[in-house]
Amino acid sequence: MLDGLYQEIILDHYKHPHGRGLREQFDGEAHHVNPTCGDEITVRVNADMSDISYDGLGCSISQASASVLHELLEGKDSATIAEVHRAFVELMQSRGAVEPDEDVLGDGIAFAGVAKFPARVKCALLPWMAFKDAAARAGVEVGASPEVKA
Amino acid sequence: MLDGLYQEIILDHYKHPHGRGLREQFDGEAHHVNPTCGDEITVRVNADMSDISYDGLGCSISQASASVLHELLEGKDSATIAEVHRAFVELMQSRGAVEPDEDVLGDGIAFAGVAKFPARVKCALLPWMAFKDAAARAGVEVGASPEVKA
Amino acid sequence: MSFDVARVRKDFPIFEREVNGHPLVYLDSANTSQKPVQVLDVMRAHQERHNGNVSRSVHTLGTESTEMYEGARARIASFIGAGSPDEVIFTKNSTEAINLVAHSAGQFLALKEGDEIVISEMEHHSNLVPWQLLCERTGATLRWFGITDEGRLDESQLDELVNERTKLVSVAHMSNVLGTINDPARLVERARQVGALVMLDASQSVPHFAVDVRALGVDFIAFTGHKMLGPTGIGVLWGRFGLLSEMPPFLAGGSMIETVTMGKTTYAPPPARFEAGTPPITEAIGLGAAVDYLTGIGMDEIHRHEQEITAYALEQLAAVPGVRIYGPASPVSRGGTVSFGVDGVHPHDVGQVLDALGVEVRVGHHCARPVCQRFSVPAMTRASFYLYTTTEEIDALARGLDQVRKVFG
Amino acid sequence: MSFDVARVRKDFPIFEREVNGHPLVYLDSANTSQKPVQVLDVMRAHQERHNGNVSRSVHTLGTESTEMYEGARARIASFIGAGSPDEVIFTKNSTEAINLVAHSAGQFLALKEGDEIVISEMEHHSNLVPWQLLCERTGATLRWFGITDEGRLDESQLDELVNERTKLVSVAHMSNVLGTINDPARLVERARQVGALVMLDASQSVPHFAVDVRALGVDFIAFTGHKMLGPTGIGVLWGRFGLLSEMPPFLAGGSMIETVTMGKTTYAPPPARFEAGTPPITEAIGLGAAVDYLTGIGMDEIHRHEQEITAYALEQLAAVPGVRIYGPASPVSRGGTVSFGVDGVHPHDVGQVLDALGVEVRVGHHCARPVCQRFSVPAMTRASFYLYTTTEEIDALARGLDQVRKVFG
Ligand SMILES: Cc1ncc(COP(=O)(O)O)c(C=O)c1O
Ligand SMILES: Cc1ncc(COP(=O)(O)O)c(C=O)c1O
Repeated sequence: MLDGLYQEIILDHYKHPHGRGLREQFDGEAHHVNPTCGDEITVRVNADMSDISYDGLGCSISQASASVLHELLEGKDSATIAEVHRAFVELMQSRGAVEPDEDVLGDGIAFAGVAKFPARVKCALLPWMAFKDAAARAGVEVGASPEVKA
Repeated sequence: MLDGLYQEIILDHYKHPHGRGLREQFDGEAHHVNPTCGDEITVRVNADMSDISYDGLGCSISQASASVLHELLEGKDSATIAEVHRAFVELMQSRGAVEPDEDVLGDGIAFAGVAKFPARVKCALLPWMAFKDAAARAGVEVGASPEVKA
Repeated sequence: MSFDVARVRKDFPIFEREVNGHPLVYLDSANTSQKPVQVLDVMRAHQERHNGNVSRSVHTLGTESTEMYEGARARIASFIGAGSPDEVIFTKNSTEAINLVAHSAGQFLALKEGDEIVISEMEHHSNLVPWQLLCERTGATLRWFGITDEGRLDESQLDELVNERTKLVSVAHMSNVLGTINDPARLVERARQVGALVMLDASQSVPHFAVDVRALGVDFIAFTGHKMLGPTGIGVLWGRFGLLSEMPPFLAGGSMIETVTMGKTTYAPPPARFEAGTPPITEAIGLGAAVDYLTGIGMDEIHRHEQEITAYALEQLAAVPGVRIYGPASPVSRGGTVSFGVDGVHPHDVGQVLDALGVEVRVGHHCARPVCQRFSVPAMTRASFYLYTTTEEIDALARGLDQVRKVFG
Repeated sequence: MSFDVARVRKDFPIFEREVNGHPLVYLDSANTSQKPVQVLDVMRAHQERHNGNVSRSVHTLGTESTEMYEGARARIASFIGAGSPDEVIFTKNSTEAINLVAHSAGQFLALKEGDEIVISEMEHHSNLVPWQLLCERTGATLRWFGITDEGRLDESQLDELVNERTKLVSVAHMSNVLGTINDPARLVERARQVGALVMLDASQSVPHFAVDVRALGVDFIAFTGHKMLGPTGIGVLWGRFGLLSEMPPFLAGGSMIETVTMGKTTYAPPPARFEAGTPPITEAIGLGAAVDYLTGIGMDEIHRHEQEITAYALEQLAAVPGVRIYGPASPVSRGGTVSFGVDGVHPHDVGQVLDALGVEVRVGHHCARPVCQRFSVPAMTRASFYLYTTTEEIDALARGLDQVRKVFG
């Protein structure tokens, strides 16, 4: 039961996060909080997405999700970013009904199991929603993802 | 079932009330309202209880009760008034467990059946509570009757 | 399948009981409705198998409870045609929903002396006293529509009553005393011209006929679970999301916050912002089940049935000597709530004699004292119907009134 | 008869179910408690046989319902040692009860700039945010007691904190995070010296040990039905009658009035003044049944059992490597609520692994974010106990924590 949630890939990203730590040069920043559990994340981006940095406090799912986001989106063009972002949000809101595409989501496919745990979906989405806001503040629209409830 | 409530005596007092109509000379007056049904009564008394007058809008029980009150208390000395008042209130709050004393309560014994209808007890008591307040305002303490809830 | 009142009644366990030796004739649904076994079973299942607090835990019971609670919200939202479940706020009853608006929208509108709130003379106290208090707090003025002799909302002064000083209009969608159904169309149009908000007290309408908040074009509606086959302890405020998201919180506490420090708190978006503390979880789930039940039968079927019963009741009552009906005399634009007087007999006494025969009607001012004053009576007797009411029950009422006249003749 | 936890558990249908293939181990009673069949049966009987609205009708169903509702009020009053049932006001939860005081007593005290309200850092958001808002509305200042490193209320600054500017003090009787039980004696004494009112948030105390409002000497307490074997949707405000009878209404509407005209309303005496609209009738009756059940077992028995379980849990948790307990380390003056951290593992993950083993604990800030900040953590894991908790369940928790350390080792 737990295996579906805590995939090795997720635990790896949690224990060895990619690109963690805020950098001083950025065009947009967003700070998001999960009001039920108190988890927090700050995401900073450059307008050209050459740099995505983040820091936060949170559970394995939200931390691993931030690490995967960094890996998938940093340095990508805006079409790719929009596609990946949409695919990840869709996967998380699917309740397990969507088969993830590894070509698009890479390590993100490990989160397919999380979609079956409604209480954890918001953990996984926290960095992605913060990223979207940070990007918007840097002048980049990531696309109209469906509304996510806290 | 209804017979217990609507005794002939009560219907008689309702149809032919004693002493009804407000008089201009009085030492104390009180206006009481039953908030659930909107019934109202005004009672006026002289300090020596030689005159008790009243007027109001209400159901058969409250109107008959006012008529009986008038009959039982007008012109009585304060000890008698206190005794009758106490006996009537006690009867009404007895839920039918008290055997009324005709020597004290006269026609008031017809209200024994009302005590078994919790929703109507406050109808029967409305004039008695208004009387107590009016008497207090005329300087006569009728005694510490138990609190009555609207 | 066509509407079958006998089949419907089988779902309501209370109809098996007797009152004072007579079969129960329940004609007090405008006060509170009876509850079908389908609603009670869903509530019991929640309490016995899935009970956990909502939106606060990752554990299985909490997750199940949250899904049932949020599922109920979603079904109630679609029942009233809301744009999104986030527009549905759970309260404990209609009264709290209206008070919420009186406080929160009152603050949002920054009311002050010179501003006006408009209600009507046919309001339930719950859609009257909160506005009186709001006016006391802010210095705004309370104004109201009158009632015509036929028991209709008197809109003849509409343009004068609703003017550029008006900030909010709140009226009953259906009167709980007169049975009148108010069409808010002209009122809404006028309110839009002057920029006022419109609230409908839908406590008596949502239970009885299809209500679509978007078609109505209003800003808020309030209704209450116990009048629509649901449990006590649950009500709903629906509001336009754009408006709700601008409004400050009313009750404060757990679950309505975004982040809290001792010095400063920020608030969650609606609906959470307006649901402080542990909500009536089982009760919301019960109301969801009630909505499923009503939808299963069909609100149009229910309305048609009630129209038939009402027409029959108006006829039967008109035939009883000494009976005077308050409110519209025909079933057009009126619901299944009929208030009346019996010449020379106080409503308390009418109700008492009827109860002795197992016929349960309400007597008094029905929490709408100004309506009684409008018709110069201290109290009225009211018979009110629902999907389970039969013509035989109306006959029992009419027979009971004969008995009333006999006792007090 | 002595306390028998196995017998008690038989009354709770939910313990028959499994969670994720394991027997349910419910360690989240501080969040919401489970409900015995005795409570559910009384509620069902009310809904199926006696359902009618209260205090509004002369009919038999209404009278029966009113007697059950008022009977519950009377039994709850004697459960907490109230002077009279009229001191017991039904609300929908603790949160509403506290908001009621923040609005109504706030208005009664005519708060203004310079006045002070005192709370503590260990408050649930429901006993914090309403006072923040009251201070915002009135210009009064919010001040608070700190928490010692042991998780106790820091009363060292009592005389400075509670001073002649203080108008009201409101603190938790028992912390929902740390488990600390606060003795209000010194605080009450000091408050009396300066003429301040005292409210206790008894949400976590009334369910777990005998509380006597007169012995405590406070002015108000709030508690909530769903944490004490009762249903959701019901809470209680207790207040001294003399005070309640001076206070203005909060929510307004049906049933709280004396007489109403369009221009002016007068209000009923307490408790009706504070119970606008149709109250949570079935829920109040359910809470009455819960109080009967608790009384039947005995609050002292329950407290003794919880003390044993708590001592055992503190021992077992202290023995798990990497576990840090927040709050008093011994069972003295603390209740059966134990919050802790597991080194290097986020509470969300602790809770998730435990849930997979059927062990239901709460994780997060527990609606008391300042407590987490005080101990410099974003969240905690909390296990909380009740009369039905067994030592075997504590063992399951300890085993679960070994599993947590394995997954995240
Ligand atoms: C100490 C304390 N106060 C207040 C509350 C609020 O209770 P409710 O959510 O039932 O209003 C709770 C529980 O949530 C609590 O533990
Ligand atoms: C028209 C109307 N508005 C408001 C209410 C108040 O509903 P509740 O008592 O459930 O708050 C009622 C019923 O009592 C009503 O009939």
